[in-house]
Order: sequence, then C-alpha cells, then structure tokens
Amino acid sequence: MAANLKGPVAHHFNNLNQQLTTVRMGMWMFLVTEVLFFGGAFCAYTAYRVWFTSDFEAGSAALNVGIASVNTFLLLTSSLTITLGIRAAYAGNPKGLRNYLLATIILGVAFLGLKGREYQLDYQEGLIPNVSVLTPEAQKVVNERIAKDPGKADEKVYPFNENLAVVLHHEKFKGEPFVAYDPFRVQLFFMFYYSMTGLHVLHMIIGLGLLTWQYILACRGFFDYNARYVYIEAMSLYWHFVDMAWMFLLPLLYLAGPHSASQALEQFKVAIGLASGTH
Amino acid sequence: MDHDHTHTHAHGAGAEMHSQELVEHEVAPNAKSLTTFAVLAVLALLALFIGFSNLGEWKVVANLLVATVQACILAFFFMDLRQADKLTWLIALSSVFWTFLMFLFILTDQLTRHLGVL
Amino acid sequence: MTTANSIGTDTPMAIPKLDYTPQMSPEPELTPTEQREKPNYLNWQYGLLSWVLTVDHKRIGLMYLVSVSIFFMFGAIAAGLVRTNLIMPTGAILELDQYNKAFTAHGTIMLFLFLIPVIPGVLGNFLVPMMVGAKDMAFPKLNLMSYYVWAAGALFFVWQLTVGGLDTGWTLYPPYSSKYSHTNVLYAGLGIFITGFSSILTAINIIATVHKMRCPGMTWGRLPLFVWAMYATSVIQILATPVLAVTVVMLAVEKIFGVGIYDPTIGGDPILFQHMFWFYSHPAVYIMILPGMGVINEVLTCFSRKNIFGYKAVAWSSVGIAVVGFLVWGHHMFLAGQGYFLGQVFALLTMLVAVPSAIKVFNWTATLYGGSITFQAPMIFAIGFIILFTIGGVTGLFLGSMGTDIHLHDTYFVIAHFHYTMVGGMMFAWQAGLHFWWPKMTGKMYSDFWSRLAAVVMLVGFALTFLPQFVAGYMGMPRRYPNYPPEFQIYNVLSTAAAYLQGIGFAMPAFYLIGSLFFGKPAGNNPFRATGLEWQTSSPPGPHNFESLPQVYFGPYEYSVPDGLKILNDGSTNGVHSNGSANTDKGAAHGS
Amino acid sequence: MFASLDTSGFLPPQASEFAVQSDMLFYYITAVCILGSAVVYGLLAYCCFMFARKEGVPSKRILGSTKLEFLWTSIPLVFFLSFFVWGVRLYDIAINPPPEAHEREYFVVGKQWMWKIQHPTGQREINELHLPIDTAVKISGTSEDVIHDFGVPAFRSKFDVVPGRITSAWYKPNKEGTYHLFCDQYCGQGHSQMVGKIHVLSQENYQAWLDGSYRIREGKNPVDGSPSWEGRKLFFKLQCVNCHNKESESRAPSLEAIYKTKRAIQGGTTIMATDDYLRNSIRNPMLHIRDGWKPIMPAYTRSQVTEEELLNVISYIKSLRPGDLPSRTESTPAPVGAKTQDTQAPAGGN
Repeated sequence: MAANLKGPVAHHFNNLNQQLTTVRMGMWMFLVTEVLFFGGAFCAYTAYRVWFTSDFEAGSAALNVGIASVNTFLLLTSSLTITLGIRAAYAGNPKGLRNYLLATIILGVAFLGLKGREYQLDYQEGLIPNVSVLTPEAQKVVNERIAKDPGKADEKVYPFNENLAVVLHHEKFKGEPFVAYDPFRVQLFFMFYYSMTGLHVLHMIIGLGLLTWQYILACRGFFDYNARYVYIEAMSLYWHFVDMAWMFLLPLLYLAGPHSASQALEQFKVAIGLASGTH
Repeated sequence: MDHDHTHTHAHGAGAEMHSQELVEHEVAPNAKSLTTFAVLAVLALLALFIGFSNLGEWKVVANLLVATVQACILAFFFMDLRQADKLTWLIALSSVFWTFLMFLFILTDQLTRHLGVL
Repeated sequence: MTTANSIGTDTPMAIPKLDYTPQMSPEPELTPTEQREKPNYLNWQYGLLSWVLTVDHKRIGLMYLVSVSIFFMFGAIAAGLVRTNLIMPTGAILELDQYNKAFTAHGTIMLFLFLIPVIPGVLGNFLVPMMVGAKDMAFPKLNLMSYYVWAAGALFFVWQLTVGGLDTGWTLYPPYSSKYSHTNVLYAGLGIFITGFSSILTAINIIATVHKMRCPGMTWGRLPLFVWAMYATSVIQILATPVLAVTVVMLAVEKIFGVGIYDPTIGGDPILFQHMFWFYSHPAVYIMILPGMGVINEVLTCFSRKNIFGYKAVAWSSVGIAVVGFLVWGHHMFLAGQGYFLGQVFALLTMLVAVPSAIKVFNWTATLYGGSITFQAPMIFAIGFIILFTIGGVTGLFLGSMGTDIHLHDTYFVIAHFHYTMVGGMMFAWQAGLHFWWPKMTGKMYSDFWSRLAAVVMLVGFALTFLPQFVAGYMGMPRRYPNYPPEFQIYNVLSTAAAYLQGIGFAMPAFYLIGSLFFGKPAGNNPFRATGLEWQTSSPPGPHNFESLPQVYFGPYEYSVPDGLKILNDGSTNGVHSNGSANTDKGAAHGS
Repeated sequence: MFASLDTSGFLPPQASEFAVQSDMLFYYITAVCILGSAVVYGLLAYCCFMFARKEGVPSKRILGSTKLEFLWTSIPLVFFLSFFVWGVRLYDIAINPPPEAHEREYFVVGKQWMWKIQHPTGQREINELHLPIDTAVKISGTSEDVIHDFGVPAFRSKFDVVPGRITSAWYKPNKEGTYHLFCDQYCGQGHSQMVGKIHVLSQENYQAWLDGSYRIREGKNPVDGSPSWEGRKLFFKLQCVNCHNKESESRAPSLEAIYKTKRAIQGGTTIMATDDYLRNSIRNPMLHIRDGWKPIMPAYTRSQVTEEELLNVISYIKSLRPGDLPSRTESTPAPVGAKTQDTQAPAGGN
C-alpha cells in the first residue's frame, strides 16, 4: 500500500522519485565505507586470534559479559523502534514518529550508560594495557608472593599481568581459572577490545546526535511531508549497521572465553549496584 | 548522514511541490517488523546460550554463524534489501566482497608466512 | 545556443554545417557587455557569504582549485629543500632530522593534500555534473561539507607539520612511527584521517551523480571517458579509504596506550600494518592516476579532432584497473617479510594490472592516427603525459618483477618510477585539464605563447630531474638519505639542477593564468570547438549550468563529423558505434 | 676505499653470482621495455608529424579495431608474464641458500643506527662485515627497535630486519673488494648514517683477519674477540700506552710496523724483531736496549702479565701499522667503523 508521497523537490532534481532513490543510494554507499572500516579492525583481530587463541580467550573471560548481554537486547530493540518510526513517518503520523525516535534515543543512551559503567569497572579492575598501578587485590597477591620468597622482591612487576591474574582467578565471578595464557598477548586482546568497542561507541554517539536532530526536526514539523520519511530510513540504515557491528563484536570479544549465565547475571547485578563487585 | 536532512530542509522553501506514487519501494507494515524483531531476539538468545555453553573451538564458529544469520535478516528485512533494486544489491555485496578480499589476502600471509622462507 | 529539437527521438532534426577546425580565440558569440550582463555562476550572487556558503558545484570546484594550489606550493617548497640539500654528499643545508621532516612533508602534502583531491576536487566537481547534463551534484550540501572537512583536515595537518613536524615518511611504518618517532605522528594521523573522510564523501557524491543525475539520452555508452575515470576513482576511494582510516586509528591507539596492535614487544606484527596501509595506499596511486587518464582522453580527442580509439576498451580498462588494482598491494612488501607464497600471487596480479595501462597508452597513440592535430598547450601537456607515463609504466615492471625488486626496492629507482607516473603522469594531466577547461571555468583565454612555453619547460625540466635518479637508484643509492656516498653526487647535482628548471615551469601558469583573468580575451563558449556537453553552455556557465534540460543523441567524441553526419543520417548508430556522431557543437544542444 | 669500489659505468660492482643473474633479468626487461617504448614513441612522433592539421583536410572517423585491441592486449601480457616467471625464479634463488651456507651463518642485529654483526666463529664487528671469497654464507638478522633493511648493492641483495622476527639472505661473493652496506628501510634520524662496508677477502686473508693479524686499512682497531683485541686492552691496562703512544717521541720508541724489521740496538748491532724479541722486550727489557733510548722500560713479570696475556699483547704489537698506535688520552677504543671526527663523510666513503 504505497501512500501518496508529498514533499518538496530540491532544485537540482527532476522529480521526487529521483530524489528519494538518490538519498537512499548515498546512504548505502556510506555504509560500504563503514563495512570496510570495521572490516579492517575485524581482519586484524582475526589475524591475531588465529595466532594467540588461548590468550584471547583468557582476555575475553575477563570481560563483563553481563552488561554486554543486556546491551545486545537494548540495541536490538532500538533497531525495532526506528523501523517503526519509518512506518509512522511514511504513513504521515508525526506524533508516532516523535515517540519512536524518542524511544530509540532512550535505548541508545541506556546502551551507552551501561557501556560507560563497563569501562569504569574495567578501569577499577586495572585491565588497562600498559597500566602502571596495581589494584589493591593485586598488590596483596604480590606482597604475599614476596613474603613467601624474598628473592622475588627485586624482580620486575607488570601491573596489568597481576591485575589480570586477580580477575581471572576470582572464583566468585569467573568460570574455571585460566592457566595457559601469556599476559602480554592478553594485552593485545585488550587493545582490540578497547579500540573496537570504542569505535562502536563513537558510532553510537554520532548516531544519537543525528537522531536527536531528527527528533528536533520532527517537532518542528519537518516530517509533515511524508516523502521525507526517506531521511528517517537513511538514518535507520545507519542505526541498523551499528546494531549489525555489535552482533559480531559480541561473540568475538565477549563470548570468546568461558562464561556462564549465572556469572553474567552476577556481573550485571554488580554493574547496577545490586551486588558488591571485586572491590 | 546529516546532509540528507539539511538537504531538502533548506531547499524546501523555494522548490516546487511534487506529489506522486512511489513505485519501487514499499515500507514494511508494523506487524512484519515485529516478527522480524522477534526472530532476531531469539537468535540473540541463541548466541548467548552458545556463548555460555562449552563447545571448545566450535563455539566461535557457531557464534559467527548465528551472527551472520542475524546480520542477513537485519539487512534483508529491516534494511529493506528484500525489495531493493539491483544497484543497491550491487553496492551491498561489493562491500562484503571487498572485505572478503582483505581477509583473504592478509590472512593468507599471516598463515603461510612461515612457508618457503630460508 | 538554442536549436529546437524534439526530445525523445533518437535522431537529430537538422545538424547545421559547422567549421570543425579548432581556433584558439574565436570571436565570442556575445559582445563583452552582453557577456557581462549574462548571469553566470561567478556573478549571479555577490559577497563573501555567497562563496563560503555556496552549494554550487562550480564554485566549490574553484574553492578546491585555490586551496589545492596553495598546498601544492607548500609541497613544492619542501621538495626544493630536499633537492637542494642533496647537492652535497654530506647534506648542503639541512640537519638530518630537518631533512627527514622535509621529505615527509613533501610526500604527505603532495599525496594527501594535492594528488588525491586535485582532479576529483576541482575538475570532478566542476565538470562531472555538466558532463552528465545535471544541474548540480547529487548532494550539493554534502559537497560543500566535504570541502570544509578537507580544508580543515588539511590545515590542521599542515599546522602539525610546521609545529613539531612529522619524520616518519608518508608510509608511517610502525614501530618507528608508534614508539620511536618524537614528532607529531598522532595529530598528523588525525589530519590524514579527516581528509580521508572528505575524499569518501566526494566519491559518494560523484557516484550518485553519475548514477542518478544523467540527463535524457546520456546512456553509459555515451558518458565522456573522464566521467568513467572519475567513476572508477570514486569506487576505489569508497572501498579503500576506510581501511586507511581504521589503520591510522589503531596506530593512534598504540601511540596513546604505549603498547598496541602492531607492537612486536607484545606479539603484535608490524607487517600487518603494512598490509592494511597498502590495502589503501596502492589503490590510492590509481586514485591519483585514473582521473588524469580521463582528462587525457578528452584533450587528445579534441585536439586531434578524432573519436577516441576503442571507447569500450578505454572505459573498461579504467574499471579493470580499479578492481585488479586492489589486489596488488603486496608488491610493496616483497622484502618486508611477507610470505613467499603470497608474494608470488601479488607479483602475478601486478603484471596483470600493468596490461590495462598499456592498453590505454596504445589507444591514445592510435587516437592520434588520421587526426587533424593542433598543438595548443593542453595538447602539449597531453603528449607530455603519454611520453612520461610510458617511462613511468615500464619502469614499474622492474619493480613488479620479484627478482629485480630485491635490488631496486627502496632505492632512487623507486623514487624516479613513481615520480614519472605521479608527476609526469598525473601532474601533466592536471595541467592539461586545467588549461583545457580554464576558458570554460573563467570565460577568459590565457596567453597561447606562454602556456606552450610553460608546457615545454615543464616537460624538459621534469624529464631531466628524474632520469638521473634511475641511474643513481640502480647504482644502489637508497631513498630517504640526506647523506650519501660521494660517487652518487653527480646524479644528484644533475637532478637538482633540472629540478629548479622544473620549478620555474610549474610557477609559470600561476602568472599567465591569473593574468588572463584581468587581461585575457573573452574565450567564447567553445574556444576549442570541443563536443562535450559542458561546452554546449555559456562560459562561464550559468548558475544552473544549462538553460534547459539537455538532450543527448550520440556519443561524446564525434569530431570528424562530416563523415559522421553521413553515417548518422544513415541511422547506423548502434553497437560499438553508438558513440557515433554526437553532441557536436549544436548537435545535442538543449531541447525545448 | 673506492679503489676497490668500481663505480665505472652505470652498474654497481657485480660481486656475487646472484648479481650476475639479477642483472641478466634486468637487461632482459630493459631491452623489452626500450623496444616497447620505441614503438609507442615512434607512432607518437609519426602521428604528430603526419597528421598535424592541414587546411581543408578533415580528420578520419576511426572508432577502434578489435583486432588491434587484442593485439596490444595479448603481446604485452605475454612479455609481462615472462617477467613474472623469470622474476620468481630469481627470487627463488635469492631466498633458498645452498645447503653449505647453513653451516656458515652470520647474525646481524640492526639497531638505531648501527649494524652489529657476529661471525659463526664468534668474532664481532660493527658496521663492517668481512667475508671469505667463493664461500656461500647465510645472513640472518633481526632488529632491536624499528624495521631496518640490510642491503648490499654489489650482491644485488636486500632484506628487511624486523623486530620480533628473524629474516635471512645468503651471498656467495666471487670478487675481492670493499662494497657498500646500506640500511634501505627508513629508520629515523640516523638512517643515512646506518651504513657500513662489506669486505670480501681471499681465503687466507680472511683466516688472518679472523685471528687479528690482518686488517683492511680503514679499520683502525683489531676485530673484537681476536687475540690482538685482547692485547690492545692489556696495552692500556698495563700502562704501555703512557710511553708508547702517538704523541711522545722522547720517552719510548714507536711500536708501529716493527715486526720482522731490523732494529738497531746499543752496541752498534741490529736484531730482527721476532716474536721472541718482542717477548724479551717485555719480560726483560734490559736484554736489548734500542739505540738512542734510555733504559727506562720496566720489566713485566709473570705476576703482572701471564704468558697467555703476553701472547695477546705481542699479537697486538705485531698488528700495529703506521698511524695505529693509540693516543695517550684515548682510553677506550672507538668501535670499528663507528662515526668519528676523521670519518665525517657518511657511508664510510673514506
């Protein structure tokens, strides 16, 4: 049921159809660049994953899979809401459009909020490559080791490695403790973790900015011409792509290592403050 | 892509009004979108289930399989590849193809570098 | 300029008898006063704002022209420093690190701020919409944004080069760039990232324009080859640039954290960076050269009054280069520690990608056969292009063949090779295009004598600059050496001397072109009697390019029309020959 | 030392079999390319002259020719593929050393901005590599910091040394002489200073060089690890240098180039400076006093110098040649080939 589309045509287009298809095509081409952008990161990741499999799994085991799981569904739902938004704009229902845009924005913000909390936890656990400070627990472990064998007093301590060991062997949260991993390679994994999720977050922020703008435009009646639903659609293409990228980040970064549902639940409780974390 | 908004927004004033049937593109009704969402959600649950299970090296394979299916559904229904014209398909596939080429060559080097050297 | 003809029918109504011989400065169709009153894109709006906020592709093209020329000047100055330093084996004027910063500045500015944006930014912006008969680019606002993004990135980049500088070479290889260089790698990388974003946006714009904005009758088979080349270029830009972006991002992350993805101390692999870098940067050399090839097609056909020889071969060789050009990057890494097996694959594909370029050269030469050739400045530049690009091409074979590359890798032979393709090729094509379309852009004709002289000076100066470097390279002189063994001095002195001559040549157009704006004769709408759609409108063109929607009946290069008309009137205008007689001066004038 | 560095003509010296093979392919490609370019330029010139515009002569309408297109697609393709095949065969030779080369493996470590080289027999050099002629040797390298490239134009050989990995090449020098060693991969400020020399020696000279009694002229000091290198250190430790140095003519005779020469001693006789003479002059200097010198040289007993150390000192003295005697102020020796005031000219072009 194609609605009767109304809308102004820009000065350089001959008719509405030309304009709409052109906009859509432009967005698709932009997505091509996005695919190759993330593709490059994934390619580098894969290259190392096949070399240092166990190390990468160890790194993954140290991540907060609870937050990631919840975020997955937040993002998925936002994909739905914006799709419904297209429909609303197309059917000439500005109010519905505004609500759907708002819902999408809220879901996206929630995602970012949780993501920020996750980064904060990682920071508290001292899981920053090349970090220079030991977490209190790690400090304790080191002290005990030195107490046991004073000879170890003067050997160099790599804070990241110690922090990682504490996290991985924290029986309350993680699955079976890891034995076979090289902490330096795990740093490599964390480089990927931070840069890839960082890029994803960056895309989320840009997307949210654009969504907010569209919301404002919607409030100002910009979308009263139903032909302009195509801009919502272009926006949704971008938003769906961000969702798509996450669908691959989840298994490659978070689910690579050994995890359990209970652990994920526990982690999420910690994240939202229902339980006390490693600290 | 903000240029799209500003685009006709600015030109809206002077440009002449058009009103016409949109031929090649039909916007999915809500029911269809909800079904798609349901399927995607189930697949996401499946991904988590696999992630929490203990499949060894098959885990990543299964997970990527699920992710690929998810991506295809997303592209096909939410992103409307379902009814897109040939050109859009060409664009979409070219992105996949070139990413594949990048993987192919770079990984070939990573995996065969030790062969045939001194 | 207005012959009525019924849109839709595929045969011209009546094609008037015309003088098909070119003339440098014909009497303008309009008296100067009329010319002035006639609104064109330069004078229909006034004031600074009308320029900085314009979405007119022609004005944006001019803005690119100005900025790109300025950055070229920077790059040229850096080149001058480098060449001057090399007249002494121990370095004439620069300290070691100063030299490293100078050659890095030369390389990065010339590549990222000149060669890549110059033809897409200036000629692409100005001509593609007119050549396909559109009123503007598909996304005019995006076009403007793309310009500002590029300008911002470029200024930021140059600023970073001047404060602190960059000494990694344009290749930015880690671990040197990531851990050992004390220069502004991080911010320079950011600048590159931003400019890359701009070239992506321009590419999207051009592709959308070619696909969606073609005027009635402008079929793919009738597109000017310049448009084909720009199309292929844009495809490469869209597919390759993001990979460079992500590579630079990961480099930045490594720089920030102090450990990183290419860091050997934690198991990272520097070779991986090289792979991902060249995945962009080899196609990038085709981003640089393909538009130049496109320009050459237009100029050669016009000044030899001939159809292009083998339209389809030339068009598809562009696309072939664009596609296969993606799969040859490994020939930069034969000795870098890349796998031997993959090296062989790359070497084979490299030899394959050389073929389309050879095809083009032969087609251009054959185009001249049976022509009626006149040697105005654009033509001299075009012929210079063929001469120099041929040398650049064949010397590439030495480097593409694995065995000889062992000895020639990273020597001055490589320097000479890519300067012959990039400068001898692209730079000459750019000059040809600039001189060819200058009358259309400005409505003024430049000095015939000075332009021809400049062309010859550039040709001689350039050839003499880089020929000695082939020898020095084979003698084994490594690239990026501020100091070198004394026995190489003779070659460097020769090269530097010629470089100064070349510099004079490149400076000359600045004078007579700018001079032409004030003293030049009005060019008339079509001084070269060219057939492209862009020549069918007034010069400078009106705000919306054409007074009414153009209608195209025939292919682009119908110069030898007396025969052509007969054939056309016989109606045998299909198949390969569908680029039969075309929008000649008035053949495809704008309908109703 | 450009006497041996043949720069005549447009070719670097061919100092190995591979160099010859490499140049063969180079000549082949050059010939084909010159031929091809000649065709293009010929046609170009012909057209420009024959078809320059003439009044009233219209241009022909030629749209193309599939035959010709096929011709100039296939012919270049054939030649290009021949380049590819030959190139791969050549590369194959370059990366597959003969079995005997694996027994003689030289290790190279690149660091900003010098080459550290160790011989299979343990001797170490910096920025210099002495090789025996007609012997296949393997060079394996890695880097301490950034990527370098170990390039020897005379051997037409080059390979990147990459941090965290070991890469290799092999040579079979077949021409005595001194050749350039370049770092070909940009490695920072001192890139152009990261150069050295490859010395190809005859078998016997190479042996002599290994035990320190033979040196290429511009090497100021004996090679690390050789007896005379140890001797040189003792020469400073035992304070010999306080009197025997390049400054003082008054206190003690110079020791440069005295081995196997007649020495005038007090009493009007002369004596041949043999190993035994040198040994006595240290253990018991009063035995023979050089004519015109005061007997102030202290005797060095076994408690001060062991027999073993004595041999080293002697071999150092034997290796001294005019200008080699160190200065009194000089405490530690500069590494071989390292950049010092008197060798400003880079690429060791002295």
